[in-house]
Amino acid sequence: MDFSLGDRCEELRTEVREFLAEHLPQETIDRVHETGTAHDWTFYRALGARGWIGAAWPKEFGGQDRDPFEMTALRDELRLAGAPTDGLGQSLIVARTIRHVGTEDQKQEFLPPALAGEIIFALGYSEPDSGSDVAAAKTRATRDGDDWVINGQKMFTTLAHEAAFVFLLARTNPEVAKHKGLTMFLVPLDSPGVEMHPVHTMGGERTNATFYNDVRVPDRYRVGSVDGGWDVMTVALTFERGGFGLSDADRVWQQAVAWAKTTLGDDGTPIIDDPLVRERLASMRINNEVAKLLAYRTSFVAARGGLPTVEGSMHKLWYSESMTADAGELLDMLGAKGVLRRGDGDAPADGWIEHLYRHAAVTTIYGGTSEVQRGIIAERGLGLPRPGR
Amino acid sequence: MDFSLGDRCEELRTEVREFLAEHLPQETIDRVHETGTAHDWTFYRALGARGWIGAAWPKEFGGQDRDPFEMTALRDELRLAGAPTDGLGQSLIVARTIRHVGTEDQKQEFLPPALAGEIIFALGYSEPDSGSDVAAAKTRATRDGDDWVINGQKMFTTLAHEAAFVFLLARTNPEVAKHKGLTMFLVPLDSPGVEMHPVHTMGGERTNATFYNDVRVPDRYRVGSVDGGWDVMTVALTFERGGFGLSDADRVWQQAVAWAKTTLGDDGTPIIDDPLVRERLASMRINNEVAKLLAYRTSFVAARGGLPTVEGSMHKLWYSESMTADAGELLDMLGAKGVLRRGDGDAPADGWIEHLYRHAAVTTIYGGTSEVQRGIIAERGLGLPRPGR
Amino acid sequence: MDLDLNPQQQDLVAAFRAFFLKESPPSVVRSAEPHGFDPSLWSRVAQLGGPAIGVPEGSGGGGAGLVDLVLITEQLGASLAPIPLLEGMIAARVLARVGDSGREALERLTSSAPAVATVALTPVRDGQARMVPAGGIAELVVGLDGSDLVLASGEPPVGRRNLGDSPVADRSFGADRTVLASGSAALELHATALNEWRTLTAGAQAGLGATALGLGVEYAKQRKQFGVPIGSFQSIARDLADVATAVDGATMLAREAAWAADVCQTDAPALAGMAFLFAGRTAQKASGVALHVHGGYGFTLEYDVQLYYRRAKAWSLALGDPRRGLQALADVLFGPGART
Amino acid sequence: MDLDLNPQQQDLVAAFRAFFLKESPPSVVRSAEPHGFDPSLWSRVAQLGGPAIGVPEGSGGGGAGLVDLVLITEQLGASLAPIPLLEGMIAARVLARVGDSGREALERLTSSAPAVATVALTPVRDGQARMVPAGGIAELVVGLDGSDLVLASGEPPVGRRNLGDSPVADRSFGADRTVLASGSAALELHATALNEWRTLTAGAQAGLGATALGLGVEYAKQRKQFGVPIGSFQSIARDLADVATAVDGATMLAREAAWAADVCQTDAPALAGMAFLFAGRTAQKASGVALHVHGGYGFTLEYDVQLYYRRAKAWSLALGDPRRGLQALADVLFGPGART
Repeated sequence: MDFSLGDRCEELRTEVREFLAEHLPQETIDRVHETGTAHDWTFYRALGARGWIGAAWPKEFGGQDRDPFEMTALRDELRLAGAPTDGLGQSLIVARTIRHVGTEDQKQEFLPPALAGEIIFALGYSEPDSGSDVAAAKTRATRDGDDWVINGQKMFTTLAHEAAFVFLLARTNPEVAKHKGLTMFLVPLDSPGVEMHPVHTMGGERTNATFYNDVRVPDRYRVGSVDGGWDVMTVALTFERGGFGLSDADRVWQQAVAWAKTTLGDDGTPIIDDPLVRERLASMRINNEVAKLLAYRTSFVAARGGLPTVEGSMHKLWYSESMTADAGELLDMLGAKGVLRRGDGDAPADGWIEHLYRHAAVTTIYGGTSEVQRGIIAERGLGLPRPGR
Repeated sequence: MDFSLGDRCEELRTEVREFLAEHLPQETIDRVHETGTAHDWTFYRALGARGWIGAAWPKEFGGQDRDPFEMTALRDELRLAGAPTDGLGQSLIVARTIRHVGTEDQKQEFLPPALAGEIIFALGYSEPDSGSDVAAAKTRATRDGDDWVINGQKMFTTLAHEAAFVFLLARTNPEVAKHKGLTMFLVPLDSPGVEMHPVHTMGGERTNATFYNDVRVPDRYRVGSVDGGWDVMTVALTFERGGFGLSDADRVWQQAVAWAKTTLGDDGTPIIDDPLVRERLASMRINNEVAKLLAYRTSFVAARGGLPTVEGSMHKLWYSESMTADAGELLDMLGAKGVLRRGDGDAPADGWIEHLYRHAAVTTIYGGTSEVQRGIIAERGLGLPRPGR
Repeated sequence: MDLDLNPQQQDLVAAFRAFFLKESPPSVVRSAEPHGFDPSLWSRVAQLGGPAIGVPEGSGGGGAGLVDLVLITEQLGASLAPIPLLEGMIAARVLARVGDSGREALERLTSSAPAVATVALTPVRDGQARMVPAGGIAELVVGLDGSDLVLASGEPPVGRRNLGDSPVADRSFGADRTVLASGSAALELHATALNEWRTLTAGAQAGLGATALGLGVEYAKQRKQFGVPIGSFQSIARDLADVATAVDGATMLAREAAWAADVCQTDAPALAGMAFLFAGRTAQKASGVALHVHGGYGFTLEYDVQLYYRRAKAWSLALGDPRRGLQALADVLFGPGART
Repeated sequence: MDLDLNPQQQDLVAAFRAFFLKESPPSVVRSAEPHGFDPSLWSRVAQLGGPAIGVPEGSGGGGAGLVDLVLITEQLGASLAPIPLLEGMIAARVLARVGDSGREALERLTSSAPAVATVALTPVRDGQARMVPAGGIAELVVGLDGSDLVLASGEPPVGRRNLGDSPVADRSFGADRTVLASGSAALELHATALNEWRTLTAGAQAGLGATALGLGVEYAKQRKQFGVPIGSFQSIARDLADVATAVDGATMLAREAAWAADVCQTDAPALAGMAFLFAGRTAQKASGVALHVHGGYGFTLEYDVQLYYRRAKAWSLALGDPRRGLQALADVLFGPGART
């Protein structure tokens, strides 16, 4: 039994920290925070140049063949530094899916620029009327010669304003059961007929609503077989849930501890000496350790060649729910000044706790709601019967 | 707006306290605790002689015509003193049901001795295979001349070993939908063919499993119409949920506060000075106040002539769930010695907190589980659609 | 016991409800962000009584008791109306209680174009009151400085950006301050003001919780997934049922605290503390559940539920860590603790 | 990283699992109530190593590390076996560490008929150690008295009736005590013993939680209401899914704490505290949910789930209020706090 990530990981951590010191200036973090766009091209290209976008990929794709533990260490460091990783995360989901089910042509066209950090992908699953019930997508793709013509609307197309392609779930056969008439496409976001509107969130993130009016996509941009989109989605969703490492919860915990150790309270004593502060920080530390272990297990199962479906759901459920609860506790612990936003000089921990409070709850929704995760755990993990609904 | 119970209630409270000082010796409380039978004939007959079993009943039945607020005050005082009230509670449910749907003969036969404290009733709803789904009862009653012949089994027939009759839900027509083939009977517990086995619980309470083998019951002991048992049940269940006042949670809170004020901790200071103790007691006090208000509202709606279905469910849900959680918190607050049982001289608060911990969780089950209460609130209170399941 | 509103109270609730529904829909709340104040709405609320509604009629006010005021703040919380009515009510009642020293200031609150006034919740230190609710818009600020209850007036500073988009700011108590009362009277006046603030805020949070619950329930009925309304999923319905129970409890507890103060029950201070803490927790839970029920949409600024989610938390923090609030409640219930 | 058990560990787990399944079914647990000790089971567990299994081979023990021991206590907790194996393991490791002064006592633990030994968790005061786990059955008790680590031996008093039906009792450290170590060495030995106790108890609670979860899941699959298994109700399935997640987390955290101690990671003491607190909370939650899933039956003494529900709470209280445990953890994480 060994809970350490190992020496190679520790070396990698050091490299990543050095890289971040050079390529992630405070201005980038601030700009990401202000715009709500968790992607920065300069940083991303540097990451690509270093070979770390494809760090886990086989050498044949230009990757570094790093194991899941190294990937965990890499991602941990990026998260702890507050690096923008939405573009990275989304693109890897799509790239890995292309690698598994794409054509040779698709692999050659998309994978090199994706791993080099030249392009990123957006995810086009959710629609106004289909969220958890993603298979109910109404966006239509109809065949027209060598092309497909796409009409419909997607919600929460995060980074569509920066991405080259959206990985789009479309209905190609409305006559069959809803899971059986879906097909996946890579739709160039500069195609005629694509429109997008920014959607701003409580957490300060920017996402988009995207609209598709007679958008023509060549058949070679279809991923997987016609009407085989659900299987492709299943692969992609597993990638989405698995492989988290340390999360924002760890970053903010560390920021909170550093702040509490270096700041005096109203009574002139260090804030870290306050039992109510100590209790909350100790309690969150436990939750974060559990989240870390559940994440490590997900990586471990993947490293052993397994598909960590239940394990990934457990991690996602735990980290999002405990982070949401802990964000509320940490904010309480700050008292009246806790509400101050980043930018106000008095904001405790530079406002990161207040920001986490606005941000955390959304993590219980995206990538599969907590209800969806619990359903996976109950049915596939515990073997409980599927509910009527 | 007026949240006080009023002067008449305060006068009644004083009377009840005097009564309890005379008629509820510590030996009775101890015996109830040891046997798990929350009924004492001496005490109960004294209560009947005082006219308080039928306190809320019209004068024509020998009652005192007291309003729901006086009843709340009366019940509060009984609970706070730790008086045994299971027999009272069960019997009033049955008596009120008889009063609403019984025949004149039934009223004359059952109500006077019930209100005088000469007999009590047991409730025979649950069966091994039907708890929340009480309408799925399998116990059969078949007509034979002027009699019914009963065969089956009931679970959780509390006080069957003290009661004269069990108010029994039986299937009289297996051919129709489950709610439509049920009939209620009053079955004398000394009938040939009735057997019972004691069932002991974690909370120290004794209940029973009762068995019915060719038990003959005259038709005049049928309550309500043949196959009309579900409507009778609905009336009885509403009585079961409504009209709680202060609960064990208040009694134990007061016992805990008294103990914390009069006991020194390991460091030689009064336990009530410990912030962790203060926080738990203050927090539980809030929950108890909310429970009280939800109970008062139930009485208030009843006093105005309404049927407080949703209000009763809210109270039952809140008090049972918050009491269960608070029992755990109070036990934590006691530390290592908290686990000691009543009887050990070191047991904090005479072991009543430890006892509450074992007892409280069952209140989230009986009288309708928390899931059932939430269903009533969601559907009838909020108008949410009925779930598939 | 009587849990019903009397006819005058029913009229009062109806008037404020209608006013806020018409004059302060979510669009008004949103457009007052981030500074949390709509001056035009403020000038119009005066027609319903304004901040002096809870001041005795003999002092030029509306003569309303705390129960009446809590019914109003329930509606205020339900609508999130961006006006400092709650703060003004508290300030006006303090000014009316101090007598002569507050008369001039009180007149500015009983006028048909009432000034914005507030009370600093925490004592003034080194001439500063921190994080004063409505401190970013109030011309008049009552505060406790040592054993003096003082009034500062003057141009408000710019409010500080915060989670609840409310006009909170620090305020100086400089040379131009007026002493309203001193000694134990001052301490008692401030303590009473704080308990009234707790009670009225409890009402506002209960109202906020009720609206948030309503948004959640409505969405759960409309929104379909897997072919059925999501409100028919037990895990959604269960959370909403828990919230409904807590919201009803919080509403009654706020009213009970107000009633207890109106009739001078000895447990009124304890009830004020309980009501504030429970309503704050309930509002957070209600808006949190409603937010979650809305799925991804709940987080978008276009939906209303996030307005409630943010304010529920921010309002509950105005007096500091709620866990310290439990200790303060314990002090009322059990006497001050030696070890705190 | 390697989260798998190695072949020896797999064998160890299989051996203890088989032993407890066969020798300590719930009927044995129940018949050992209320005193919580089955002497015959104790004599038979010696064949698997007994309390000295975690003592170095050179000292006559089994040479197992803390990871191995935590795998054993997982099985102990899973079965609720009424034997003082966990306490004995801790005592044996202390005695092995003190060297000569503990040799004689240690020999009684490495024998084929091992004595019952335990460690008092809280310091001896006025010659008394309070609420000693297994204090009602142990012949040997290690305790910290001032700055001496001492050993008391003698006839155990009758155990005290308690929630967990465990053989807890107060123990006197009178004239016949032996000093095992003194000064900082004594303090350190006791602190290490406490952290090992935390870690092994975390394993036991994780095992308890896993069994309780299994009881709940099994019942939810079998029990039908409204024509379907109750496990198909979302509100039941949801709670069980949350519990499954926490139980997996608690199991890994206990193992991580043991591993960290075995390889002398500097964060081992923090992990021991985290593991103990989290596993205690998880075991309570798991058994609480499982109890509720069982409906009225869960509360009857005939069903097994109540055995788990009561012990989960009782075990988590052995070191005192878990909230104080969080403060102790904070001391490890942040250094001692000045205000506690």
